[in-house]
Amino acid sequence: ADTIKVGVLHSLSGTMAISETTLKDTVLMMVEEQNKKGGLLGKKLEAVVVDPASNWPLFAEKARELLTEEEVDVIFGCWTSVSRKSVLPVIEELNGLMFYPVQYEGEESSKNVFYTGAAPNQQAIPAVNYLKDELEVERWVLAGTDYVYPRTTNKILEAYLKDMGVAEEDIMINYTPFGHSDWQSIVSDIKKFGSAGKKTAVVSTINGDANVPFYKELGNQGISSEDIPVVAFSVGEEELSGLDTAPLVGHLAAWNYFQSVETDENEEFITQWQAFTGNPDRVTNDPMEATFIGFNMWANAVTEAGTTDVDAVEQAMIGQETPNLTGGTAVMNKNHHLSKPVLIGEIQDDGQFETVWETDGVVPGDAWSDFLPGSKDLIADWTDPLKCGNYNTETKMCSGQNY
Amino acid sequence: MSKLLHWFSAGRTSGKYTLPFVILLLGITLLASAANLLLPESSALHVSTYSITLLGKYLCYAMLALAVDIIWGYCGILSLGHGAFFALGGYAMGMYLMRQIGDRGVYGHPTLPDFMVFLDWQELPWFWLGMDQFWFAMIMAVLVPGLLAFVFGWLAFRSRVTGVYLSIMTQALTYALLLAFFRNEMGFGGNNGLTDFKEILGFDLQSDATRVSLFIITALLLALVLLVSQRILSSRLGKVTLAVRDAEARTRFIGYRTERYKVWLFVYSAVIAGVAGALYVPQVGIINPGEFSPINSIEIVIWVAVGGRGTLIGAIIGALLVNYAKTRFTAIMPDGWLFALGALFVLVTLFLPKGLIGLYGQLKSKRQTLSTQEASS
Amino acid sequence: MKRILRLCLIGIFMALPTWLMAVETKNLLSELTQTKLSKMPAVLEQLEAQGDESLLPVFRAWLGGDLYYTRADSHLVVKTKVAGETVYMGVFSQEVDAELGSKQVRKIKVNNKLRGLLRGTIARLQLTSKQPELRESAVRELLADLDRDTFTTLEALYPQETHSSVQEMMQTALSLYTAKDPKQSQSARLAAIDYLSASLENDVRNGLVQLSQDGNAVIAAASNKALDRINQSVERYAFVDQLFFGLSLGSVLLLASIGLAITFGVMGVINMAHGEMIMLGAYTTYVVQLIMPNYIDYSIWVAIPAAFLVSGLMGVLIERLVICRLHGRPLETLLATFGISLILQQLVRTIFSPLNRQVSTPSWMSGSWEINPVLSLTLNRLYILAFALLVFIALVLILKKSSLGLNVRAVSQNRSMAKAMGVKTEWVDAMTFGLGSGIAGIAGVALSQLTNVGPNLGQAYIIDSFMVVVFGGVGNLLGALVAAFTLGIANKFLEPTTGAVLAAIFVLVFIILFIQKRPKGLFPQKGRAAE
Amino acid sequence: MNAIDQSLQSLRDTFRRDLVWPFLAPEHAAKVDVSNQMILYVEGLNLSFDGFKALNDLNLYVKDGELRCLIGANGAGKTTLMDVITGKSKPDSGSVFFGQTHNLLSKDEADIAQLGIGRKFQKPTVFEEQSVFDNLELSLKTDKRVIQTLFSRLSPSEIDRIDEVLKIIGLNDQRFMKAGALSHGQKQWLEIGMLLVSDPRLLLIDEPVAGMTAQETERTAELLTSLAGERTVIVVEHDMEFVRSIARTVTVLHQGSVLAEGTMDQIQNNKDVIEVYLGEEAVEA
Amino acid sequence: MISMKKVSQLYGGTQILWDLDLDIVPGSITCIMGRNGVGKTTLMKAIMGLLPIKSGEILLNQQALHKQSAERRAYAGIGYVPQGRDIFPMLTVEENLRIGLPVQKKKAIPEKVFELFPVLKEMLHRRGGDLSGGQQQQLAIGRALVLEPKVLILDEPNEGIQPNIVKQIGDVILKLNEEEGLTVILIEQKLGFARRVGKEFRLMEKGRIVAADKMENLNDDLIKQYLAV
Ligand SMILES: Nc1ncnc2c1ncn2[C@@H]1O[C@H](COP(=O)(O)OP(=O)(O)OP(=O)(O)O)[C@@H](O)[C@H]1O
Ligand SMILES: Nc1ncnc2c1ncn2[C@@H]1O[C@H](COP(=O)(O)OP(=O)(O)OP(=O)(O)O)[C@@H](O)[C@H]1O
Ligand SMILES: [Mg+2]
Ligand SMILES: [Mg+2]
Repeated sequence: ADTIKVGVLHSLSGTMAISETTLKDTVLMMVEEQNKKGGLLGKKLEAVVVDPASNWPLFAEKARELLTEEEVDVIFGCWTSVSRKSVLPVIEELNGLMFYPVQYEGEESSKNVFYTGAAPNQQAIPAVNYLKDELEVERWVLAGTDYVYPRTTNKILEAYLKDMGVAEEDIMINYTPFGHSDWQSIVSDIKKFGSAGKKTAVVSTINGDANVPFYKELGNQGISSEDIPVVAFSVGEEELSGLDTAPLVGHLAAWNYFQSVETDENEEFITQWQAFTGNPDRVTNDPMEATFIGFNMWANAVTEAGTTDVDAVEQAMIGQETPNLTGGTAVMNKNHHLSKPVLIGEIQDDGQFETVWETDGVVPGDAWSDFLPGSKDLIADWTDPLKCGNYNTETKMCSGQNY
Repeated sequence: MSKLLHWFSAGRTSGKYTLPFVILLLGITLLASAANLLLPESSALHVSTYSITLLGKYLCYAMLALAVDIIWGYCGILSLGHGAFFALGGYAMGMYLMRQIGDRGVYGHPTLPDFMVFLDWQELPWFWLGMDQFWFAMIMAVLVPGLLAFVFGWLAFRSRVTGVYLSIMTQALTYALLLAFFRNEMGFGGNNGLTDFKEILGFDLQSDATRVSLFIITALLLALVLLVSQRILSSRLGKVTLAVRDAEARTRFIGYRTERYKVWLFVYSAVIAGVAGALYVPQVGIINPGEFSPINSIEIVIWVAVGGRGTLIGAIIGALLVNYAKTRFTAIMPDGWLFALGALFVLVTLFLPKGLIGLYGQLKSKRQTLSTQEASS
Repeated sequence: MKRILRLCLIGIFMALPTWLMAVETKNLLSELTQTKLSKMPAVLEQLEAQGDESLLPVFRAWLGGDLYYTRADSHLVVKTKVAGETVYMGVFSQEVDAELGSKQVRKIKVNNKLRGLLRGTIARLQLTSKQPELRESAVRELLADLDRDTFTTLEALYPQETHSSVQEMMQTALSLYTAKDPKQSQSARLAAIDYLSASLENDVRNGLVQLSQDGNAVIAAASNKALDRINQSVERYAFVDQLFFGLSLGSVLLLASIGLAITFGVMGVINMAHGEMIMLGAYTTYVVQLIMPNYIDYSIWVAIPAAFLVSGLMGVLIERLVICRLHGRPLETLLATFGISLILQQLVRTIFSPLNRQVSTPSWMSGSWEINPVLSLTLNRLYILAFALLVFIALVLILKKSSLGLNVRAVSQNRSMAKAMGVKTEWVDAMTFGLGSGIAGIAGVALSQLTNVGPNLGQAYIIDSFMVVVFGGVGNLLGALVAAFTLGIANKFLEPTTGAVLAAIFVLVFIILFIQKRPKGLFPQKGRAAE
Repeated sequence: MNAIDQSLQSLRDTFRRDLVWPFLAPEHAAKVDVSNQMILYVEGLNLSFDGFKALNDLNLYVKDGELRCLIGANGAGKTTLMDVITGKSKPDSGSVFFGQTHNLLSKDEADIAQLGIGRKFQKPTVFEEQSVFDNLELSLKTDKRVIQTLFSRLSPSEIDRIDEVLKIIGLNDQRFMKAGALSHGQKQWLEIGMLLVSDPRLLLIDEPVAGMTAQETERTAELLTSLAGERTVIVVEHDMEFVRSIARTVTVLHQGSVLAEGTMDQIQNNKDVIEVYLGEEAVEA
Repeated sequence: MISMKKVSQLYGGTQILWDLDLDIVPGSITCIMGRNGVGKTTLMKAIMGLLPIKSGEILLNQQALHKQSAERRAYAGIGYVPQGRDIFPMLTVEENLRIGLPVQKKKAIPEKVFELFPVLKEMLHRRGGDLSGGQQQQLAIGRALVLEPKVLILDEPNEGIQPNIVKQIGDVILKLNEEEGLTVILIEQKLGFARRVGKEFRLMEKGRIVAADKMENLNDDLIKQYLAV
């Protein structure tokens, strides 16, 4: 082929379009930038966009289409876990290469996927630490949408909190369906739970569209961030842009990136993005940074390997370092997850976050959580001699590999 | 047995296009399969595995559309919840495939599927028992949708719930199932559903041979279902069905217990949907609650309407065409394909009231009037 | 309200000349501009020790995140809005400094911890405020951690207090302290506990919970009794709360479905694009707010008619272009309107991007109506409830009193006969569909106050809407009303015991079973023809 | 004493499985018991709609093999009576027996039809989307259970029967036409044909000659007279000429109950009937 | 009054009316007769505009009617009582009657209707669909009279009506015709009624008018030829 094809597998319609369209545009922007720099290996990059329409089986079908019909060299795609799970067997069967840019529940490491979003230990654990140490929170509400990411994250957090001596009755766990829009009772429950005289915080893994009505209800029932702060892992600048944030000032989010971080890289990235979208008010967010890092690392790895051959690139990826947008360097680890800094920010009334806390250095992403009984003993290491995504250090076994 | 065969062959006169259609369907299936397995990839005539899985998926949808058409087109029961039966069949198959993984899951647990391990389940829930047996799982794939349809239908038809009330109830049914299956506590993998299948009956699911076999089996079953349904609908039972559709009360007054007819037809249709679901899952590699979504069920109805309600072949063609359009549109114009699809639906309703199959009729009658005009002038 | 208060306060302190301020205070204030966030609490403490009421405006601005300092000379300014323009003015001088723009100032940071501390500080300083409301809230604020000092202060202030509700609050605080204080006599403590048993304040309850573990058995028993009494009334209020939640959810369902009760219920069009009409209404609200950013409080009054027109006209358009060609083929309308709904979704996605749009809540609609410490009703939901009922009544009147209502029913029952009777069926169809769609648009305005304004907004309500219309009995507006509230209340009463997901499932199963009993919904159409 | 008897009886009843479990009772119960020469007993029927009394303590007995004409003002309750007999409406009180054994009120429409009660509706209702022939085929007297219907085929004698009926109703040329395309009068005929092929014991015929020409009316009259004897026929009609030409006994309903019963002559001279129904002119003619 | 010239009409593929010519004498009562299925109802629907005609023209007082929509024809002064009555079943009797009010810009239902059909007054608040067949027929005529038409089309109005009301309907028709000069087109199968009420007759066969004359001249030959089976 005379071009290097970059597949973009993000939903442009359906329920997930709201989040994923931005990432499609980000990839397109990166491709354009790269081409301005002369492409890769002397070839131009060509983006191939398809729309899996928020339909999970369609993700698998489209992945297959990208890999076999379009013969793309790399795929940037997926947002929800289920879409990734749906695509995974196809990618592994056809030995494709995918970059997954969203924070997720972990418990996975595939030879063919690089995870550039945060693992739970890069988001949830530091956030809880912050609440506990800085805000002296003693009572916890773990509120989430009923799917794998919140379930897993909350399992991890529950174990973690109990390890730290939090009593059972000081933890309230609540799950709601996708797109839940009537939060009256739950918010009022939270209010009651938080009125027991101990400092209470909400750790929210509420997903997507459900956040807007949730925060609106918080505001209306007068729960301010000093009373009961809410720390969210799925609410970024983009989500806030659909909200009047004035009543929400002070609620928190934990990410690896905020648009408000003042670095030159970030400034450049934001200008580029706003120019690309032709909208001076467009915001950036963490999954975009993850896409940015993933793309740059891939470009470097391809250059380094001198080919787009998946196996070569995969090996070249490990150990790649590229500057992230918050001033440090992101490193790709042997488990296909990144080392990144963790930031905690407070919502401001202009819809941005203000960093109020930050890890000292970078935190390496954990593919397998240390706090879950099933995965305590598992590690992922894609270098020789192990070359395994889930190696059990106890039984010295590597199971469940499809490649 | 011979009586059954006799009955079968006696119906061949009606539905004169069915047999040619079946032959065409099977012919294409075999040619495509051969082109996939026998021709080298470089050959211009080679059919890619991608196309084979795609075709296989379409055929499953076609079977589902057929199921809806039987009760909607012929019996007037507009089910907005047929996706539920499809998904239940799919889940039965998915559970079997899940258990086939055995200890090859990421956590290496001998019996528990991965999602149960990391959600801390200690043992297999009772409804997963026996699902490691293919025959049992297949019985479930038929039985569960059938039973649900029976209970629901028995309740609804006996109390004479009809029309939109029935439609919305079916929608409520699938919606409730959607919510239930989303729950992780249910033990069906929550939102992620069941995925990461490895093999079926010991055959590697990722090998071309397995894929092609599944495709051929789907085509054969579709043909079988089509023939049997055609035969049933051309029997007197078919006439009673139409009578029920057009004037149910009147049908009762000439002595037919219409609710029983409706229940059995509903069950038959649900079973077909279940079979379609069971075939669908190994071919697409995932089953999740999204299949229960009411919008999905509405889409099925739309395939039928596009193809031509009240003709079995129409339903099949509608499902194939709409899904093909979707595949093409999402690739060619990822940003605007909904415009195209939406417009397709609107235009078909406005200009092809009898669906695509009706187009054939329209053309024919036009040709006839043309020729009679010529003859008269 | 808040703003008015703030303005009054500012007025009071305007007179205070800056030069009266102690040098120490001035130094501390300038320290604010240099200290790191983590060291701020110490500065704040010193400031409070120094300061008096004159510092209140500083604290308030700080709490609200509106406290800035100039980059040039580090003097403190407050960010406010005057006629929609962001301006900066001196903290004490209250004079707008027109020179200053966002580039010339820096924010004095604040975080949650500081906000908490600031609130306490403000409360303590406000104890002597002239406004009774402020004094009351100040005392309430102090309930949580009463200490000896506060107690004595309150004790000293109590005799001078004239306002009864403040008195009560003070009495509560004093009692709470007394009850907890082991040094007090048992009878005094018991009397205090008795007084507390009438209070619904949260901190009182927490205090009593602590006391119920008290070593002194008599005190513990008395506290338990007081707690029981409190809990009883809390439960009563919780019931009212739940009822309100149910009514509120019901009003949302009613609003969402009432347009459908016309297009589907009366006209018989299986209108899958109904949700998109709601969505258009919500987007109209957004656009209206874009056009009048400085009049958000009034934007709703423009948005309601605008949304009615936009969705209504879209409805008329759809009717004229598509639906009118499908007479006598009701099932086909499902197909066509589904296609239309896809098109409309993609249309807003193309025009407004797939992202959610921000719709602000007018200030008069935000916040809640605090009836007592355990019962407060959120204003926006209260208004929406009233609005839903209003729309409902208006609609019933239109359909009952105008000839449109009669004509529409005639047309839907026998189109050709209606024509033969001189009914302009086309016009009637267009108007009715427009009316139903317009009402959906109005619903969109209300929903934009509660939930996302995005391309999927409509999808989220379409199924519920159909459920409500069918449950109530197709063609019966009153049925839709009763159905919506029934479902809303049932849902909200189930939710606490089952959780949101199961509650939804149970409600669905309930509907399915109910329809077996009444196959034509709550209010079936009767008569020979209905059979 | 009586009470004890009753409770004993109910105790005994519980041992009869077919009473406890209705579905155990044989579906095609024994023949219609007409040993008392009566085939239909209607006693004390009351039925009201939203407070409006459509049937008011109505009593009616019909002999086996009789041809009974039922007349009465519009709204007198004739159609409603038929609704009750055929199971479409349930009365508020009263009883309806078919023969001596079959309590029609405990049965539903399909059961009643299978017992051999056929009905022609006032407003012709046929299966519009199906051919005239299929309409007749569906109405044939056969086993109407699901499986049996699935495997059933038209026997030569059944085909002959349909052909015969097609000739009688004059729709032979339209046999493959969709029933929906028939004119009003043709539909009337088709409905009569559907009744004929189903070979019922009791025919309830609601206004058969409405919309028919004089000659057709005559033919219908002949047809109905020929049916009586072997079957029992109840005809509702407002066409007095027609009634006169077929009637032996006439029952007049008024406001939901029987106003008069007797031969045509008696009825025609009944003052009440003349006043509420016939009008002066009829007497003149 | 109404005249039709070479009107043809098709249902799908089958032609029902064949170049039909018809003249209705103003102020008379014209009876249209013919066997079942010859196209009488079709003809009336064509006049009312409820069925499109394929060719030919329909004139009302020399004005082209066939180009107008059905509701315009109601305004032009045609009242229609269809075969099978077509009452609005879920509307009350009163509402059924009110439907036509705007045509004459009236607010209240003309008292005349209740004078002619007292039953309707009694049943004012009952659903039209609940009425018995005969009551519905009266309602249908009453409903058409609300329009105060110049031409009244009655399609087999006596179907299923009790004898004294049949007579009454006949009287009503005559009265309207005589007192108000209403032109009436009446489809009637019963010779007796036709003879009593009708002043003109038109015989139809196979979609054509085959005989037209004064009612006195309707003789047995014609009847045998066109009405007997
Ligand atoms: N489902 C119903 N709801 C309300 N009223 C009803 C219903 N069915 C019948 N009625 C009323 O009962 C009365 C008897 O009606 P029915 O149709 O039996 O009269 P009929 O004797 O058949 O008259 P006709 O000769 O005009 O057909 C009528 O006044 C009618 O309005
Ligand atoms: N919707 C239709 N589609 C096709 N053919 C029809 C349709 N309606 C009527 N016809 C046919 O048109 C012819 C004329 O019908 P029409 O109803 O005008 O007859 P008619 O003279 O009024 O008869 P009747 O005296 O029975 O009322 C009939 O032969 C009928 O089969
Ligand atoms: Mg009757
Ligand atoms: Mg006719």
